[in-house]
Amino acid sequence: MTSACASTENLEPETGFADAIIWETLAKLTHFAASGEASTIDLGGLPMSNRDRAALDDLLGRGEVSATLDVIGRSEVWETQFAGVWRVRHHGAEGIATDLIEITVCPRILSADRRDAETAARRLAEALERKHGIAETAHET
Amino acid sequence: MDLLAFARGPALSFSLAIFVLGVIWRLVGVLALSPWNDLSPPREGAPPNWLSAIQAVFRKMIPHRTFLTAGMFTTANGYVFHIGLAIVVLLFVPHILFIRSLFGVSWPGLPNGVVFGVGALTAASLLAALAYRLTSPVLKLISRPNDYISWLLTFVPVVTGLAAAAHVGARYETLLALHVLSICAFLIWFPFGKLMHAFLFVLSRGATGVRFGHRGAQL
Amino acid sequence: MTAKTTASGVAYDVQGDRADSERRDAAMQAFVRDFARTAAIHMESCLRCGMCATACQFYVTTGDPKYTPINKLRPFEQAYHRHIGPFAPIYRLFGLKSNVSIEMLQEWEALIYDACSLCGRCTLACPMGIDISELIKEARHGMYKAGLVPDRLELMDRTTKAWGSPASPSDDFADIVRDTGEENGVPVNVDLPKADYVITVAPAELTEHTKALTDIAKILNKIGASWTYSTAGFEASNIGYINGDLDLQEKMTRKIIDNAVAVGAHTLILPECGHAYGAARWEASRWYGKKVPVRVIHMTEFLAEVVNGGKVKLKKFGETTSFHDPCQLVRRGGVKQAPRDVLKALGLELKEFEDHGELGWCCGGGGGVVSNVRADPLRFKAFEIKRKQVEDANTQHFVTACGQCRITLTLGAKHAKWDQKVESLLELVADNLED
Amino acid sequence: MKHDDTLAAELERRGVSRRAFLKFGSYIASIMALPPSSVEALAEGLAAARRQSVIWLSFQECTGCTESFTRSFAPTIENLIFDFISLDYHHTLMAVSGEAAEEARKEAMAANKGKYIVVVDGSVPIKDGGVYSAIAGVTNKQMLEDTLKDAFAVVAVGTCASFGGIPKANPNPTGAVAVSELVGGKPLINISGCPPIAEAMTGALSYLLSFGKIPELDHLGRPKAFFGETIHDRCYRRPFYERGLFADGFDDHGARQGYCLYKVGCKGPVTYNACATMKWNGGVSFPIQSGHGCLGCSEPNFWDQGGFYRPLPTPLGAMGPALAGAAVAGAALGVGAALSARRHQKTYLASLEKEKE
Repeated sequence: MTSACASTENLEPETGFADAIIWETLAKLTHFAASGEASTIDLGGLPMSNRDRAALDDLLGRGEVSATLDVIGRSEVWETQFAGVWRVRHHGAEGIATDLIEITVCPRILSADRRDAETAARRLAEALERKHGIAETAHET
Repeated sequence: MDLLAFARGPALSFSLAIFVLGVIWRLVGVLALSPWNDLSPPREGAPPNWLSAIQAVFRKMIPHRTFLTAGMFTTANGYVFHIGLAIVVLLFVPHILFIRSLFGVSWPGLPNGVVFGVGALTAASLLAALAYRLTSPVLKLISRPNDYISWLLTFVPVVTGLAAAAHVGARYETLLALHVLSICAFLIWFPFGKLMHAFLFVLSRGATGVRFGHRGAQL
Repeated sequence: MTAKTTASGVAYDVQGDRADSERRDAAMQAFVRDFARTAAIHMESCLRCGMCATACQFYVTTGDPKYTPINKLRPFEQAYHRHIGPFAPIYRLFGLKSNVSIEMLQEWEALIYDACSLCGRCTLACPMGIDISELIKEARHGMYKAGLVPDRLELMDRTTKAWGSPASPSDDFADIVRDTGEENGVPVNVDLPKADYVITVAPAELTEHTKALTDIAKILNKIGASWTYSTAGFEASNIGYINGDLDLQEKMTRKIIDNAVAVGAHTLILPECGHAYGAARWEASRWYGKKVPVRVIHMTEFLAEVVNGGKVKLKKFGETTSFHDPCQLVRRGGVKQAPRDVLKALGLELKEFEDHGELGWCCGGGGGVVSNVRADPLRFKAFEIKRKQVEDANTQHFVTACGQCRITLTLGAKHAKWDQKVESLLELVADNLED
Repeated sequence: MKHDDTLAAELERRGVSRRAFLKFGSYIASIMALPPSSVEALAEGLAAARRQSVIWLSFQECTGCTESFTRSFAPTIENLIFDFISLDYHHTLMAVSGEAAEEARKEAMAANKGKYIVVVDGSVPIKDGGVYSAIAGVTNKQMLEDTLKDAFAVVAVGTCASFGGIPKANPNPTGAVAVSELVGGKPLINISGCPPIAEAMTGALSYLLSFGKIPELDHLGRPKAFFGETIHDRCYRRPFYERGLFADGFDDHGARQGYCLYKVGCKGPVTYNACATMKWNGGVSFPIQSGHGCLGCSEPNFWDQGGFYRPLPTPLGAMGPALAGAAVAGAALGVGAALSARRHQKTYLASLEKEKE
């Protein structure tokens, strides 16, 4: 590897951000356990190197839940090995667009919206109608 | 960036020109005065004049012990801020780049942390020097506006430099511009005030060195 | 000649009957004339650090900041910046530096004459190497021109002009020498037309220390030298040099040099006097216009020469001594080793003061201070330093090589009711010649 | 049932859930450094907003800004914004041309009077009556003034529109000025950069849409969220700067080690932009990461700062001749002063001599 760019990649320094973020996570998690108050740490905008990010992923690990979303591009959500600590990562055109640590019961993005449910109910009814030829009104909500 | 461009551009060019003009004016103005040739025979074994002059320049770097007792603060503090200024001016990488752009020579610098530490110490030392000047009866009597102006114009670049480095007080480019402008003020004042001692000390010590060397006396 | 007081309560003497503006102008003219290259460099270089204060006996013993050496130069400095410095035309054009006022000169008279012995200790303390004492000596030229000199010094000036010496008329010189020779049983030579050595004297030798006249004669006779005293050129103390009277300085210098040349001497021996050494050894050529054709040496150098050269043998004391370094001879003259060699030859173990040699403290009487009665209180104060040094050394002898120092020290001791004898190096040698 | 023309309804019709707003909201909150608690407000605001009419005017420019803004057409989070706006006039992108295009602009202006946003890229020449750039016979200056009259807000995209940029570079032959000099009192957002970071544009527009107001701006009218900190402050090479480790060239040991580029002219310390954190091309890299110093392209007059490779602390302009001249003048003054002093001494001396006689 002789190209300047390649060697630069290799030498990306570890800045200590990962540790700092873990400390912050611990504080927020403790608070959440006591009060139930959810919070979020946004990893965007922090001048983290790829090595920092890898170190953070290593430390938090992966827990019981993981999900992939397909909403205007791909998103990944997984619970870390620490219950209540979630990673929410939205992918953009050519990389990570948003990278969050959410300390909560369940990240909001996983839950369905009732207004979407309303539309969904209508669509479901329409689907049924198409299948059975029977007009059945959806229950008013 | 406009203030910075002004500082780096016209202000710096103007003040450097004034600096050069003033320094040469003052040196030539003094050196072109008529000499008094000492025709008395030198002491037997007296060193040549040039050697006496050089010896005096170095000899005067450290005061005789007897004068140190009373002049300890002046001497020690003087050393602290002179060495501090030298380190900050000559070993801070941005300063080296500035010097390189003027003279084409450069050398390795020190890590910023070290330079900031030294800069802070220098500022403290300069404050101590001012406090001493304002409280010592001797210094109060003999000080002139020149001394206070020279002090201020030395202190301000140090402080603005530290502020710029630490990003406190204003946006970086503003602080940097103020730093450069304060140096412009320093440069403009330099030849006309006592800052000129940075050049004159060689002549002043050397002249006395020649006189004493000729007589075989110790300086 | 009148003693007056400035509005701020500073005493000063004034000579002659001239308008103040005329005095001021005369001072400025002389100031301006004096600034050659070295003086100008030094005028440019002061950092106002105050180190010189720590070197000055008048400041150290009084703690009064006005005695800070560089402060004594203020009028001189002002004249420099207004008239000579590289920015002088601008200062004058915009009136940035005012001319020196007569009041300032009056006020500075005492600082320049009473509170400076021209000892030059401040020069060694100055980190910029500014030769302050030389500048004060130059400032005296203007003060003299302005007629602002302590009356007693002016009296000596006038006496010298009239008599050729501040101590006694020239006409009496030969008699004094002969009388002393007879008194002490030493053959003396006066006014020989030709001689190898010409001996000169200072007022001390013609008043308090006449024995010195025969002491040197004894030594010269002993080595079989051809020597003489000359009425035409005997007075070496040169009050013009001290007062700032350049005309008199030139006249007195020429007198002794011309006489030595006329006598065909190869060596002119200066008396045990510090300022004589400064005036004749280092400044004579300035007035002579070329290299002085005679070797000019101090009495102490002569003693070292004969002792080190083995021309005389001395009896050994086997005792201890301390030595007061005369400023003009040692610090400003470079004659540090010679007196030490002579003391060693006398078998005197020298216990050096803590500050000695080029760092020695002045007796406090140099630069005319001892002759200027107005300065007595200040001088006695400064004497405290010397007394402490001598007491600390605690030796059997206390020797010096300058008649003026000796008088100052003796007077100081007397005033302090302190029983301390001050001995002359010349006398010790003369009294202890081995047969 | 009344036709719902909110953005939520529009996306819904295309089978996109409200998760998209939430996701987009968290994206905007992240890039604009808004508190995480504002994500829902943003999402709700956007969902409830109506499609925003945008009139895009291009003046003295190179189309780089448009390129930067529209660089990707994949259905991703970054360009969801295109679903939120109605680009009613953009002469590079629109299908129609000529009079029809100008007609479209006038129609949009009439239909959205007081509500449309004007986006400008390029500077405006005002010298000689603005003749140096005209579209359909109308000078840029005139078109800007006409369009601005009924606009809700103006967004100046790129350094040319924000500060005059390259057209304004010395000697500025066309008398180019920044949009800010011509907007009168209209709310203005400058998104500087050559080109600007697309996210900054997206963020600013989204903020405008969801909250109906202009985000917090710096003294140069730029959103603080993107222009609040210098490249240098956020640069991953900053530790090298602090430790005094620098590249002295582009192919030396320091360059290969990825040391700080300060000595080779990096303008990072005085350049306010988000390149170091947002990076370019979807977070792949940014100039410094690619081994080149920052040019300072998001700052006013960046073209005239003495050269891209000139280190920041060096003086601008040539010093040599000025200093040589000063030295000669100084020597002349010195000699003059000394001669005058000598003459002064002589005349004094003469008067002294006279006195003696």
